[in-house]
Amino acid sequence: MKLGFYPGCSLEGASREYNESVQAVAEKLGIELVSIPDWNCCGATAAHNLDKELSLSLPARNLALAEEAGLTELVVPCAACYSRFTVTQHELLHDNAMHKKVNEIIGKEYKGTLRILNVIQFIEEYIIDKLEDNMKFEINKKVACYYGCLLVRPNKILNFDRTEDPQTMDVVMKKLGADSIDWAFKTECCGAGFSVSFTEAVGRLSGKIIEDASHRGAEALVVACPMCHSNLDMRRPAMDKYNGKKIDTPVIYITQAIGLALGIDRKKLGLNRHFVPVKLDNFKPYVKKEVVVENTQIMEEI
Amino acid sequence: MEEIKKIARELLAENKVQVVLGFEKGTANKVRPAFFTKAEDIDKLIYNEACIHNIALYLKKDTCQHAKGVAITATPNVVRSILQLSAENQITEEKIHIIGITHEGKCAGILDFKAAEEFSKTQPKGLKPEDKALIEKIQAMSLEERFDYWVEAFSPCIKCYACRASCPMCYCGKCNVETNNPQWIPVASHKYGNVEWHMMRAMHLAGRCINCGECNRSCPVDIPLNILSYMLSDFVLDEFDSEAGLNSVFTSALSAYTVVDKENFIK
Amino acid sequence: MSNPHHTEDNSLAGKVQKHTGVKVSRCYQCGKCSAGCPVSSDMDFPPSLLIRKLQTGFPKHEEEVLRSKSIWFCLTCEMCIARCPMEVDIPPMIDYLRGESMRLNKANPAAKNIIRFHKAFLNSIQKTGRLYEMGLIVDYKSRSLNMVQDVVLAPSMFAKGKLKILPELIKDRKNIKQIFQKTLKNKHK
Amino acid sequence: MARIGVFICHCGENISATVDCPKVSEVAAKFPGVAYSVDYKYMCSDPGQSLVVNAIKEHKLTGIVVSACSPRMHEPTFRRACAEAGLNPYLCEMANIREHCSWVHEKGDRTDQKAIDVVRMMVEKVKRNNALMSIKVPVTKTALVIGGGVAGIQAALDIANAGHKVVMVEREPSIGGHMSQLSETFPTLDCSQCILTPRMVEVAQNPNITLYTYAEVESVEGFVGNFNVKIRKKAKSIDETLCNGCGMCTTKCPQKKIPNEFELGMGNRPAIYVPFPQAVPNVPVIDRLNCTYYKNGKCKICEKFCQPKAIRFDQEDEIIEVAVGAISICTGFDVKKTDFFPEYGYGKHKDIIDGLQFERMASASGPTLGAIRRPSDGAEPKKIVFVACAGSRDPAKGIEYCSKICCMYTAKHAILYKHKVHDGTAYIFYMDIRAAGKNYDEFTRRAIEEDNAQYIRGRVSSIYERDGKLIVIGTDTLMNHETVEIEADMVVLATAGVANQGAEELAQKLHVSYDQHRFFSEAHPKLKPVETNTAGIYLAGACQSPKDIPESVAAASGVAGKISCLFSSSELTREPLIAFVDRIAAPDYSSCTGCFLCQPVCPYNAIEKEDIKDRAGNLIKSLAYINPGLCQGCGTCVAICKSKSIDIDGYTNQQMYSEVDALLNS
Repeated sequence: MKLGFYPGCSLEGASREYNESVQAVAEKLGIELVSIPDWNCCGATAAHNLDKELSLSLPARNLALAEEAGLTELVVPCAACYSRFTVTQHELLHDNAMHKKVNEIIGKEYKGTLRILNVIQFIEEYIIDKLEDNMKFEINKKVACYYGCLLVRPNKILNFDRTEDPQTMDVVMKKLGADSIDWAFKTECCGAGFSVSFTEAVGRLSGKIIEDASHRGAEALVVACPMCHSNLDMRRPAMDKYNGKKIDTPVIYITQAIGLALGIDRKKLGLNRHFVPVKLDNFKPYVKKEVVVENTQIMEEI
Repeated sequence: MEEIKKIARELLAENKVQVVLGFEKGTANKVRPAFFTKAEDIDKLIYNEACIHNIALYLKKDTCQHAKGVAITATPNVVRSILQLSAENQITEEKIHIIGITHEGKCAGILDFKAAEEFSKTQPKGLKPEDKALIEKIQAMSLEERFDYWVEAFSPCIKCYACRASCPMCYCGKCNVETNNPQWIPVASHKYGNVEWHMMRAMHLAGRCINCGECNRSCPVDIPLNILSYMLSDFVLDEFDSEAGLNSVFTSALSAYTVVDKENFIK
Repeated sequence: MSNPHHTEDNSLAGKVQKHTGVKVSRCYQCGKCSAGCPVSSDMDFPPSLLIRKLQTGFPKHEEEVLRSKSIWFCLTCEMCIARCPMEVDIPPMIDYLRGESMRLNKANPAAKNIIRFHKAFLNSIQKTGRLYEMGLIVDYKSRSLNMVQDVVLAPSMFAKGKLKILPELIKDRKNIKQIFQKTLKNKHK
Repeated sequence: MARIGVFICHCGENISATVDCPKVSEVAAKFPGVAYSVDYKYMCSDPGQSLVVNAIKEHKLTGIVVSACSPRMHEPTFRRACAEAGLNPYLCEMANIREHCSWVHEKGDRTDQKAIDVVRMMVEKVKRNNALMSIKVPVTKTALVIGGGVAGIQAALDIANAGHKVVMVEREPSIGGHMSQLSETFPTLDCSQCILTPRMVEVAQNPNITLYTYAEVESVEGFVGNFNVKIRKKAKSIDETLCNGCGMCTTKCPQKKIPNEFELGMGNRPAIYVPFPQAVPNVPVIDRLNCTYYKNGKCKICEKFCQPKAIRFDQEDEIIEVAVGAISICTGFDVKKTDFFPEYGYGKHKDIIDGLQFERMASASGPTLGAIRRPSDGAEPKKIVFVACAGSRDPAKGIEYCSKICCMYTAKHAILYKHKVHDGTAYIFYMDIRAAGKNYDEFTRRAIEEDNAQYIRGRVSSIYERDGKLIVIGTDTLMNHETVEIEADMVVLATAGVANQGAEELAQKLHVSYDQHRFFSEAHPKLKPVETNTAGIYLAGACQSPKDIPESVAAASGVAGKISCLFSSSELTREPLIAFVDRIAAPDYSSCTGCFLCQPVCPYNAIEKEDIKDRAGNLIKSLAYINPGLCQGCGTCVAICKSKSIDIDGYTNQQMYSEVDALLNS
């Protein structure tokens, strides 16, 4: 099985363990991820903060390239890139004039045929059914699933889950045997792009998130966004300063969690690259059984 | 074929029907609609690819109106017409014996209305490639262009009313066009008078036309009337999720309200 | 849609509506956006107050908006619009206000680091097609003259394989340059 | 040969200042068929009317056009004048040259021309008018009241006390509605139950009222004065004639843990139950979904203990048919539940409750006997947050209207809370305090000044739970839009008042219109506030829009007045401007094809099937027939009829066409 893949800059650099874990899991389950040839940066926060057309053109170039390469589905693990891509697709498909203009700017023909998947949609569609047969361990830990902003908002465009209390990641984690807790900061912002330019704000925002999770007994935070991860993982000193105490709850990517359950080597999953050491171990060997996922009921009711 | 004849013969012999409506051989290798009232005449009953005419039309004519039972050799278009006529209270199930003929020309046996509904839903509805091309061409036009196209298309009309005469859904005893006090539609055939007549007819058929194409076939000046009604049916299907000729009970899109109807134009 | 009975609205609010479709008059000042905004405490005017200032249309207030810290501190986390009962789409409005603020040279001094970072970021993309984190940090530091901050992080990031020394270059850099020429460069010369 | 009279009114200067009336009269005199034309200062005055009467007699007029104001006011006046002169009143038409000309145009030739054209159109129309007779329909002097809340109770009692019969249908096992759930009522703080219960008992005891509880309207047919209603009386599994209301069954029922609807889930009830102690009638019902016997086929303990032997496990739903002359819809409202709020946790925090739940909690007969307690652990909340406009005025959530009652009941809640928890603090997040009403603003001032309610102007963005406390994050827009964070013990959401469940279906059964929020629509927002568009069907209470008790009661009395008027004579006179299907000679009998596409479009169910048979009784043809008692003359059937077989008296196709013709050919 072949799927289009857009790693994005972070996954090639500061968050390469995310890329590594996505690749490792895909490889283990026989999914081939094909990168968009000659992809460029999506422009992230900087572009749309300064210029709308630029913020649409940069992602549009990638999407056009993906279409040229004959891809129909595109996996975009970085939540920020995913958000930029989806918003771009939405805007261009709903604004003919802008669509024409952007095509002219990028010098390519973007048609809008791609289906863009974030990592959770990717997991739901291509991974979750294969877990049962491939799981080696149960992640028998208490975890807090953290969604952040970009996966769930703007809800009108992304249409993700329940806006205020999303469940999809929790469902995946429960499937992996984890106890995913109910907590208050699932969709609060971590400080995102202010990591470098306004670190105190990140310290405060991320600080509140990590504090609430650890206060409720989470042994790890599970994320699906490299920005959330780098803020929560690397900005620990600023957070500890804000909280007035040291909190060493690790932050892992959901793909790393899956990798652990599949018994993939920790190094291959990039767990050694984290600033806050990931001490999670002593997993229970997995025995195939009926997994009762209570939250699916909530999901069905929506 | 033999099966069709056998059924028809039996129905007549047992006096379940007084007339069998079908086709017989016509002159010059053509076929023509025929009414069989005696079992022994059934030998003349034929069905072949040439039998494309929508003979459901005759169900509303005197011969059939006065019979207690009528059997009809019914291709998918005829079946759809029968169902729509039933939905509009023009015929009753007790009276009509449908001898179904599939689009491949195979006998489907006697269909009660329930079976006919199923039959109607499962039989394919084909558009000819040239029709498709024309529809696409028209759809690509702006509204103004479209209007001009149709005005032009109607201009050769000579108001012979063959479209009306051949349409099974045009069963009104007294057509609107014949009402002269007030005179809604001008009698003479001139450019806009033609438009008025065809527009009215199209509106009257909206949501009721089963797209048999008889209007187009009968038109001596080849106006693509079937395209007009097809596009209208398509629109009704899109807007109201309703299609003519699938139900024997009333489902008319344009005069029935359902909770799921789009109301954005009111609210 | 603008009201055909009205003459063109030249106020800042009018421009916001024209360029982003966001109608500030819809806001009834419930303040739910400000309550949910993660950075409202960093802002001089929380989102709802920012809108209030646009609503009055007084030149003094419009000036305050364009010179505010608020528009730069917005994280575009979209919490405001997610919860706004009147569906006033604040993030695109703020994007527009930032553009105006830059264009008119009114950007708040407190935002200089943020703007520098954004510029450094785009600079990096423009040159290489992708983000070159090491370059970005160096560029940003030299722009902000804040050499100490984050110097602590860099070595350990490097040790963990998170920083690359050399930038990755995409092939069609001409295309990227062209995109920048036709958008950003075109307007902010 | 037509002899039409044209009467041009100056309406003082209202018309004549703009329109040259003598000129119009002069031109009109030359229209074909016009026998007489005159202008006069006030045509509606006594001398004006005499002018009309005399002209009709003198010139032997066959029809008249009064060219004056809108027909709404004075058409009846001139019809009466016609009748006095011996001319059929429906041979009179009005040409509106005031609202359509003088009031909307400037003086000038073009305005005069328009006035002339308008008169010409009406002359052409009236030439084709037919003499019509008004329609008389009998009236059944029984009213149906749907819903037994405070509005229904008031309407039923007022109508019954006027001497008419009333049938009341209530969906729940007891009447009383939401008002019976309330603790105290604003702005007087008198006990809701204490003022309502006597009225409920009155309903049960009034000999003119037949009460069906645990019952719903199944179908409604007919028309004003003559409705046929089918009522489904759901099986209570009790013989009501035998039950003495001793309550033994309810105490013995082993099923005790069913969430009590009346207590909004804050208390439990058995499977055989009376919703609340003051219920009317005081007869229990068996909730078959939860009863052990219906589930497992075993138990029947209630039957064992029932002394009068009133339990009937095999009872079935009963359909009751009643004939009524008028219907009052009093089905009330519902409130949005707390799970409507994603940002407040989708209803998963037990200590976030809605306003109605707080009412039960504050009620002396409620689950806590009037004590304010946290549902999660029963502790007394020391800090309580009330959130007004929770869901109301929130287009994003689909409810853009103001629920109207919340400002007042929230102030009341804060007062009640303070009366019960003296050392507690009540915070109220609000957007505006809408306290328009007698003694209403004084009441909210009392909450603020006397009972120290802390009003904070701003909305709450989110609420989350931490260590047993509810963290409420809001803003204070009066304080520089600063974020306000309150660690509360309990939160009460003043959730939006919404249309009752099933309102849409009921509206469709009754053929009355409703708005996009499923509230029933009144016929006119100002002048017909308690009527629906369907004659004989009225509205009272919160089924129309959120209303408080005094408003509901006032509307109910209004309905009772309307219905009593309707019942004051045994016959109704109706205008004969109704649709009819043409009839022609055999063999066609009518141009109607009997397709009955007109049937579903008729909003009044007025179209029936008429069979034409030969002498031997064989069916020749089925035709549409329009019931003159039901038809309101809306004309929808005329529009849908393909063969143009339907027409409306007074507005026939011929008349309309000739009007247009007159305009185009002028």
